[in-house]
Formats: sequence, structure tokens, C-alpha cells
Amino acid sequence: MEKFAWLIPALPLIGFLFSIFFGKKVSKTVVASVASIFVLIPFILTVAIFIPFISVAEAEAIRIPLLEWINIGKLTVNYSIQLDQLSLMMMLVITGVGFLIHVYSAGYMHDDDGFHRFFAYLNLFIFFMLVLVMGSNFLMLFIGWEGVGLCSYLLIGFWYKNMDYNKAANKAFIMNRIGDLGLLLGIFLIYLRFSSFEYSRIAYEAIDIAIGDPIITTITILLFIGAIGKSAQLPLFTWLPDAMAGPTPVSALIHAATMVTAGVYLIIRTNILFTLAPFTQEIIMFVGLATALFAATIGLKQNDIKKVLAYSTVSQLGYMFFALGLGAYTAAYFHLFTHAFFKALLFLGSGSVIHAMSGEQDLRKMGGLKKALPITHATFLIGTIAIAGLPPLAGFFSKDQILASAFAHHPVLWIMGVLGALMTAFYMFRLYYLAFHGSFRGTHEQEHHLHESPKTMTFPLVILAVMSVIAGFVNVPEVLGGGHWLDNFFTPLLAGTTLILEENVHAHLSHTVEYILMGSSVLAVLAVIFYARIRYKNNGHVPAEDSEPMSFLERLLSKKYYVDELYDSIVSNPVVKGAGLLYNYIEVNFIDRIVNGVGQLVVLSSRTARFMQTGNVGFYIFAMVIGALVILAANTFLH
Amino acid sequence: MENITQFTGALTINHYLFLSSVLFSIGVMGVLLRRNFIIIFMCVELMLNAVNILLAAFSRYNGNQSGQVFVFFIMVVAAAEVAVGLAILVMIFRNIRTTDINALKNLKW
Amino acid sequence: MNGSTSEYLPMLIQSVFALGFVAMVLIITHLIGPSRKSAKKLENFECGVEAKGNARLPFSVKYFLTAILFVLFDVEVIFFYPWATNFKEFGMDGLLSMALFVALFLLGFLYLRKKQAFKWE
Amino acid sequence: MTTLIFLSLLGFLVLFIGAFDYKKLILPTVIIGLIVAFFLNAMDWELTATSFYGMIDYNHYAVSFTGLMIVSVLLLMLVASYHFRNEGSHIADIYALMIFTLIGGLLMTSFSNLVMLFIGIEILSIALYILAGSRRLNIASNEASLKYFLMGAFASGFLLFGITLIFGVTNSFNLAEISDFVADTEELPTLFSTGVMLILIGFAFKIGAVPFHFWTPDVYQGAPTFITAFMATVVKTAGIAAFYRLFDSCFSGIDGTWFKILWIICVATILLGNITAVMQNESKRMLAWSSVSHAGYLLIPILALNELSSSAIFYYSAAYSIASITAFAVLIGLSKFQNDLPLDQYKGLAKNNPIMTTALVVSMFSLAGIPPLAGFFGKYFVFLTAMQSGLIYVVVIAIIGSLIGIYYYFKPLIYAFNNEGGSLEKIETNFAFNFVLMAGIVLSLLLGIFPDILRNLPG
Repeated sequence: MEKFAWLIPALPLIGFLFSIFFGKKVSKTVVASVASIFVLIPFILTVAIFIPFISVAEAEAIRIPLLEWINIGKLTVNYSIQLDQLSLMMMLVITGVGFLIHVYSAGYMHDDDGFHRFFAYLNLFIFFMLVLVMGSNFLMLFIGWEGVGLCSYLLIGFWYKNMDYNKAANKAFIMNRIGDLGLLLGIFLIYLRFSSFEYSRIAYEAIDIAIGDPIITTITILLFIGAIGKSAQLPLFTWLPDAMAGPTPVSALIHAATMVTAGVYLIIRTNILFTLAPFTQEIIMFVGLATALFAATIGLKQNDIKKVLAYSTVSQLGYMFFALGLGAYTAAYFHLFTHAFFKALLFLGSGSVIHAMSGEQDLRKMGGLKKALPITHATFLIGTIAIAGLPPLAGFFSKDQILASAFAHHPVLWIMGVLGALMTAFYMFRLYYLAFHGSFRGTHEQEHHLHESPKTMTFPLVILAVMSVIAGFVNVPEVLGGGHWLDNFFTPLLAGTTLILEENVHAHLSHTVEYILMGSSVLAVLAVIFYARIRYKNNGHVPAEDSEPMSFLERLLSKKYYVDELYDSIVSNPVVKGAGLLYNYIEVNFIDRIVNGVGQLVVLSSRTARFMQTGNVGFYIFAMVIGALVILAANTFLH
Repeated sequence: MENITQFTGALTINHYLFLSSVLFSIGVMGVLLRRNFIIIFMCVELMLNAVNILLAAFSRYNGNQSGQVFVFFIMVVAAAEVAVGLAILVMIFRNIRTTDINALKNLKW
Repeated sequence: MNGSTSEYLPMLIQSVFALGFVAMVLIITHLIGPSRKSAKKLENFECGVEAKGNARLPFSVKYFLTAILFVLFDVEVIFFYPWATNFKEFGMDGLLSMALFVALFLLGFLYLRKKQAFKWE
Repeated sequence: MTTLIFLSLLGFLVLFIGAFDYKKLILPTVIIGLIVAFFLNAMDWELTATSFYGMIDYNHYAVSFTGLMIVSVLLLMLVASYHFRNEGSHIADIYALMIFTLIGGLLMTSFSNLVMLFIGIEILSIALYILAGSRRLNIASNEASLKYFLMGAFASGFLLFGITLIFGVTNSFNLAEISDFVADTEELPTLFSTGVMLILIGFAFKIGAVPFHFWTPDVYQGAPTFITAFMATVVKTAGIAAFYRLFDSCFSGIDGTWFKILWIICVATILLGNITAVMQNESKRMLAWSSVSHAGYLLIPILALNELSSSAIFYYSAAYSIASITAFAVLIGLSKFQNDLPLDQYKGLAKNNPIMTTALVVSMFSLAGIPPLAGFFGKYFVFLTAMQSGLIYVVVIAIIGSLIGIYYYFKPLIYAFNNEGGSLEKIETNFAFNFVLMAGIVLSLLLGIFPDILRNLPG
């Protein structure tokens, strides 16, 4: 089966070419089916490779060289595929979720002029993403990395007629390039240190390196900078919420399930280097935790349904990095895996809602959609429970594993992690109740128009909902009677790390402690959900319009819900205010300013430099002579 | 005649170097300070001829004839350059009726 | 001052005299000559045919073209010089090379003729 | 070596065909002639001896670069058939001058004697002065010609003075002898390093490196678009090839002053080129600044000067030439002979002109250095070369420069895909023109996917 592995990335590429060249000439149905099938076949192929692979314990990675690519004396780089535990798991997610999103898009984008263009880009994206995860060396990773960035740029700016969307696209692109600078330098340094780009070679040689080696630390920091850009971590995360300008399936596929997790993939792929650099790991841990909490607080206050999900994505990515920083690579991947399902589900669900609402994204204009959209409602609820981390849905297991690792590291980290989880549960249920319960708050026309989405859209929702329920069972912890399947499966991948640390990477807590941790976090989450329910369902609380800030405080007071009042004034309000503060001051004023400032600096210097070009030959010659004199003087005096 | 050779023999290569550097610099200054195309052009020629003197001197000093042959090449190239330069001048003069190099500055920024 | 350079003393003296004379005449005429300033004085030609119009008249490109062509062909003659001084050593090869060189010139000449560069009208 | 003679004869032939007014014959002669020249050139691959009494050393390096230049000229000639479709009889002269320029370029890549270097540069430059001003009645073209000529002649003076000083010190024009002299001499006189500096200045001018770049934007903008394409590709390639050949064979052993100066020149060129291009609104001017920045990237391997340098320069030149030719071809297709080409000229191109749009996208991406196109690997190999010699700061700055570059390379694309206010009509093209566009697209992709095709050529 492996000999057909090259087909996996090749087919989406063919699909891309087909849509680009013939997309206009054939009907939309044909475009959508071709594009979807060219993702479905790779999925089937991946499964066909995957099944024999899991049946062997600690299977060796399969490397399939395709073409010789670069050959300079001692350096040979091939186009070659590496099939191992990590790449196969990634491929399953990419092709599986990718296929569902293709199907979904067929319904969602049905009335769009750029239908064939959209599918072309989607296919191209799948191609590059597969290249990214399937390559056996850093160069292929880099090509995929740049390629997905490009597709993301194209898809964010898909509705290019809107200038704001173009700006969002540019912002994403530029921020990603900052990260890419780090990645590229990291790759160059790797080459200098190891004289190779092959993962296997690097892993082989890295085992002998002492922990804390300065070059390795530098490399890992540079790689991490690359990951920060791609995976939207502090301080380069602001592009991701803006990236929601793209069509919703894009948000689901690229900005939730796959591309943004490339940073996580990169670090797991090079886990041995990161294990050798404890300093970098500390940084990653703090950056991840900070991002998780920071984004979660901002999420509390957002009223745009996609913005909430976007900040939630940033926050969940923060969790993954938190886990990576703790050295819990499997936990990070596990969360990536489950998150891909439930976040894609939530995005697609929100797309279904937006579709039904004729493009309305403001939560304050929704409400009571439960009746009109039964399937969307049910699946969305599953997604919400999954992300909130209630057992036995997927999010519970993965989040629990991260939290357990955190506790093993330091209890304070656990508390912070739980805090983030609580906020997640709150804003997600807030979103859920605001959208699906209460009375409808939109216009009459919208209400009249409300309808359940077509089958092409609900089918992926159902599949993803099922996955969100069961995905967690790939790694049920021992304490709950599971067998840590994923941990065992990943053992060969983390062999180097294990060897270096000479102990098992995942946490060892006593069963009692684990029960207590699990129980307390679940209870806390339940409490928060209950609070959200009272606040947004029973009391029908609706966030204030932007035009009347803080007036809701007075309204609340008049309603005399003492608990609410108490909570609002002591806990909720400061948090909400703080969230607003973070958003308005730190993000808008500070981070955005820095990014924009760099751009403005370039523009300004460009303007200035332009005027050196006076058009006057006399001046040019004068400048030349000065230049020549300076050079000659330097030559004489620099000796 | 003998004495003349002796006299020139007393000049070291540094004298020639100095002479041609000065001539070259005069040429550079001329290009820098003048605005008339033709005069600038003559200054460029002066630069080339300064080089020619130096080449001939080096050639003699090193006892290597190739320097002198190079002078011939430079002269021919300079003549070609003159032809092209003057053609450009005529072309421009016909269009804008001036030989001031700074008159043409539409291409800028 | 040794013997060899002393022989050049007369030359130096003569040069000084020559330069001195020129300078002197220029200065003296400036000092003692009557100086009248009038419009007539500023004209290009004080006598003869009255000058009219702008001196920067469009001149006939034909003069220019001919002159340039002359310079181009003339300069190439330089290359005959090293050949001529070593005529015997180069022998037949040299002669053939020169013939090729001249033939290329002839081609250039023919091109110019064909382009009617030599036609005056 | 036969290529040189053949091309000279071809030049004459074209002149005479023009003079005798056989208009229909001109283009076929040029095309066939260039193809023959390409094969003649390829046949010299095995040639190892020097020719013309040791004046020329036609090694692999020279053959590769000559091949690249011939292909570039060939593609440009095909574009020319579209560009000059309505033009009068002096096309033959333009073609002939381009062939003479090519001869100059050939000498510049294959010289083994400084005299040949100088003559090559002058043959190339003098023909270019005329080409830049080839639209006699257009003031912008006049201005370009004047500026290029004045500054070019001026810069030649410096180059020549440098060559003379080197001759004075080493008593030779021959590269091998100079190299031996450098190797044998303990302490080189200041005169020698001054000569090297003056030559450096001359070259910096030719390739348009800061602070001798001032002519580039003005001349590129003023010259006819087609000639601009020629200058941006063939001339730049020849300049950089000669630069590397000289510095690699003669001056690699001398002390570090020139290195420090070249370091500053290189970094300044990359930054200034990219930064200034950001605010340009005229297509040719933007491409001119971009070409300044590319000159900077091309200087990096000369700075690094290790065993990877020559292949990096060659690959980069090839990638850059192909992308530039494609970009300029699109521009020529868009411009209807007018000189001013604002960027919004691209507006609405995408809808009705798929080939041109694809070509534009590919060329801009390649120039910006986005994988997997040739331009990316060009940059990549250049950076790799630099890393090999430990020039980490240069690489960082160069990467920052290319990040800025992305901004302006995307501008035409944003315009092209913007249909507000109507889209462009379908632009009428001919077969040769489309062929060039397709060739540009295919080559950019092919070189990107299989970079090894060209990499190991110069050896």
C-alpha cells in the first residue's frame, strides 16, 4: 500500500489543476464532487496504510524517496515521504476533516461566484498541508509551510472586493512571514549543526548532544518563533481573529483544525531538540499558558459568533503549546486531534447558523434557533460540551491529560489551566445559549428566512459530532480503565526524548490524586455551565449594544438577582472589564501598533528614500563620487 | 637625445602616477562641476587619457608592451564612445534645444 | 644642477620668456588700452557682415555625421601601427589577420553607404 | 569560441538584412541564428584550453552563463516580435545592437585577461547607450540614454583606472598571472588594493549596487520597456558573472578591506532596493528597484566566495532572468507603446487574460521568492552559500529584505484580481508572445521543482 503514498498529496494537486483550468467550464456539482473525491481517495489510502501500521507494535517509520532534488557534494536532499505515527495521524485529520469540509463547502458556497476558485484553493491547501506533514526533511516542511500560508492568504482574502478582508489577509501573511523568518533561520542553523535536513539523521545525531547545548537552544527558539507565527501564539496571534474574514469552511479547516496546528506538529516532530533545550521549553510553556488565558479572557466579551470561536481557537492552541512546554508531547497531539474535530464542528455549526441567519454573525441578533435548526443545534451542543471538557466527550480526555501533566509539574500551573478551562466553558455556553435559546432577536425578515441547512452541510456536522464524542477514546487514561493507546502508539516517535530523559514522559500521579483533579475540574466546569445557563437562558441576558457600554450593569441591578449582582461585581465584571481592557489596550493599541508600526516604518523610509532620486544627473554623479571617495578612503584607512 | 632619455629616466613612476591621478581628478571634478554636456564629455575623455598616460608609463616601467596595446584599445573605445555620445547629444538637442544636462529631469522619484 | 639637466636651461628660459611675454602683453593691453563699453563691443563680430539671430542655430547633422565617421575610421588606423612595426615577424598570418580587419571595416563602410550616410542631400 | 565569431557575423548579417530592407527575414534570421549560437556554445562544453592567445578562457562557467544569456535574448527576441509588430525599419539595427550587446556579455563571462573584460564591458555598454535611447522622439527615452551614457562613461573611467593600477603593480593583465602574483606576494601595495576598489566601483555601477545605483530606476523607466527587460536580465547577468569571475580568480586571497566594503554595499543594496520599491507607483520603476535589490542578493555569493558561490550565482541569475522576462513580457502586453505604466494598469487583468495573469502571478511569486518557484530556490541557495561562509547577519538582513519585497510584488497581483470598475478586455497576443509566457511559467516551475538541472553546470 505504501507505494501508493505519493498519490496522497498528488491527488489534491490534480484536483487543484482541474478546478483552475476546467472549473469554469463544468457545473458546480462536478467541481465540488471532483474536489471532494480527490480528498476522499487520499483519506481512504491513508486509512489503508494506517491499519497495517497500527497492527505492528512500535512500527518503524517508512521512508519513500520519490526524486532526487538537490545534490551538492555532501548534501543530498530528496523529495521523500516519511510515514510514521505522527505523519499518519496528521494525514488522517487533514484528509478526513478536509473531506468533510469539502462536502460542507459544496452547500455553503453554493451561491458564490468564485465557487471553482474556492475549491481550487481548498485542494491546493490540502496538497501543501500534506506536503508539510509527509515530508521527511525540513525543506519539504518549509515548502508546505509557505504553501499553506499562501493558501491561507488567498482564502482569507477570498472575497477580495472587500478592502478590509484584503487587509486581514495581508496582516495574516505578514505576521506569518515574521514567523517564517525564524523558521528559515532555524533550518539554516540545523543544517550548519547537523549537515542534513533529514529528520531521521537529526534525531540520530541529537541523542549524543548534551542537554542545554547553546546551538540547540538557539535552533529551538528560532523554530518556536516560526511556530508562534503559524499557530497564532502571543505576541503574533492577532492575525487569527482577523482571519475570520474568510469563508467559514476556511476558518474551520485552516484556522482551526489543520494549518494553525502546524506549529504543534513542528515541535512534536523535533521533540528531541526541544527536550535538549529545557530553556526553550520553559518559554514555550509560559507563552502557551499566557496565550491560553489571554485569549480566553478576550473570548468572554466577544459578540461575533466567529470571533468567539477564533479566540477560543487561539486559547486551545495555547493549551497545546502549554503541553509541549511541559514536555507532554503526546498530550499536545492528543488535544490537537480532538480539537480538530470539535472545533471544526463548532465552526461548521456556526457557519450553518450564519447561513440560516442570512449572513448575520452577531450573537445579540440571534436567539431561539434551537427550533429552526434542530440538527445544527444538537451537533453544536455536542461540540460545546466537548470543548468545555465534560466526560466522556473528546475534549475532556485531552484536556485532562494536559492538566494532569501541569499538576505534575506544579500545582499552580494546574490551577491556571483549570481557570482557562472554566473560562472556555463559560464563553462557549454563553455562545450556545445566546444563539440557540431564548427568543429570536433578529429582524423579521431573518426570522422568516430561518431554515435548516441542506444535507451536504448537516452530514459533515453529524460525522464531526460523532467524532467529537468518540475521539477521546484513543487515549483513555489508566485511571479510567483505558490503555493509553496513543501514548503507546507514539512511543517510537518519542524514543529519543525518552532516552535522553531516561524516564517516561507522561506524568505519574497516584490514582487518588487523578480522581480528585478530574472530579474537581469537572465539577467546576459544571458550575460554570450552570451559571451561564442561568444568566443567558433563564434570565435571557443579552450583551449590551456597542453603543451603550456598561449600561447593562444598571439593568442587572434592577432585576435583583443577588447572586448575579454579587458575581458580576466581584468576579465577572472585573474579568469582563479586564477582558475589554486587554482587547482594547493591549491588543488594539499595543500589539497591533507594533505590527502596523513596522509596516509604517517601511513605508516612511520608502517615501524618504524615494526622494533621494531627484532626477538630476548632476546629483547622481555627485553621489557616485562621494561613494567612490568614501570607499577609497575606507580602503586607505581601514588597513 | 641621450640626455632627454636620461632626464625622463630621472622621473620615477611616482611622478607619472601623480600626474595621471591629478589629471584624472581634474576630469572627475569637471564632470562634477560642469553642466554642459559637451564639456562633461571632454572631462570624461580627460579621465580616459589620464589612464592612457599611466598605462604607457607603467608599460615602460615594467618593460611590458601589453600596456601600450591596451592604450590603443582604450583610444578606439573612446572614439566609439564619442560617436555615440555626440549622437545622443544631437538627438537630445533636437528635442529640447539645450545641452544642459540638468534640463532633463522628468524621470525621478 | 648636473650637466644633463643644465642643457635644458635655455629651453626653460625660453619657456619662461614665452609665457612671460604673453602674460605681459595681456596685462599691459588691459591696463593701457582705452576701454569703451558699448553694445557694439559685445557683438560677436565688430565688423563685417552683421550677425543676426541666435548663434545656436540648428546645424546640419551632415557635417557632424561626416566628422564622426572620419574619427571612427581614423582611429582604427592605430591598430596598423603595432602591426606595421612587427610586419616581418607576423608574416603571412599577420597579413591575413589585417586583411580580415580591413574587410570588417569595408563591411562597415558598405553598411554606411547602404544606409546613405554619405549622401549629402 | 566559435560562438563569439558566429555571433559577430550574425550581428553583421542582421545589420545588412536591415540595410537591404528584407524585413520579413530579420526575425527568422535572428531566431535561427541564436538557436545555432546556443548549440555552438553547448558544443564548447568540453573545450578546456584557452583561446585567442590566452585572452579568453571558455570554461564551464563561461559556457553556462553564455547559454543563459542566449536563451534570455532568444525569449526577448520573441517578445520583440510582438512589441515591434508595428514598428518601422530600424528594428534590424535594434536586433543587431542586442546581438552586439550579447557579444559584450559573452566576453564578460569568458575573459581571462583584463583587456578583454574592459572591451566586453564597453561593447555591452556602448550598444546599450544607443538602445536606451532608441526611441528618438521620446523625451523619456532621451533622458534615459543621456543619464546612462554620462554615468556609464564616468564609471568606465574608474574601472579603467583600477585596471591600470592592477597592471602597474602586477605587470600583467592576465588573470592567472595576477592570481599568482597575489599568492606570491607577502604584502600587497596600497596601489593594488586601490585598484581593486576602483574595479569594484566600476562593477557596482554596472550591476546597479548602492551607492552607484542612481541610474537604475531612471534609466529603466525611461528606456523602451523591451530594452528595460533586456537590461534587467542579460546585462545584469553579464555584470554579475564578470564580477564574480574576476573576484573569484584574482582577489579572493587579498586582505579583508574589500570584503568589508562589499559587505556594506551588499546589505545597503538589498535594503534600499526593497524599501524604495514599496512606494513606487510606476511598474517599470518598481521593477527597477526590485532589480536593484536582486543585485544585492547576487552580491552575497561574491561575499561568501566559497565552492557553492558560482552555482548559486548562476541559479539565481537564471531564476531571476526568467521571472523578469516573464514579468516584463506581461508589461509589454499591457502597454500599448506608452511610456508611463502606472501600477493600476494591471487592474482587472485577471478576468479575460488567463495566460497573462498566470504568468504575472508566477513571475511575481518567483521574484518574491515563494516556494516552490525558481526564485525561492535562488534565494535559498544564495543564503545557503552565505551560511557556509558564516555570513549570518547578511542572511538575516536579506531575509528581512525579501519580506519587504513580498509587499510590493503582491501589488500588481492585487490590482490584477480587482475587477472594480470593470475588467480589462482580452488583449490580443501572437503565438511567439504566448510562447514566451508559457515558457516563463514552465521554466520557473521546473527550475523550482528540479533545481539540480541547472545548479551544477558552472562547476
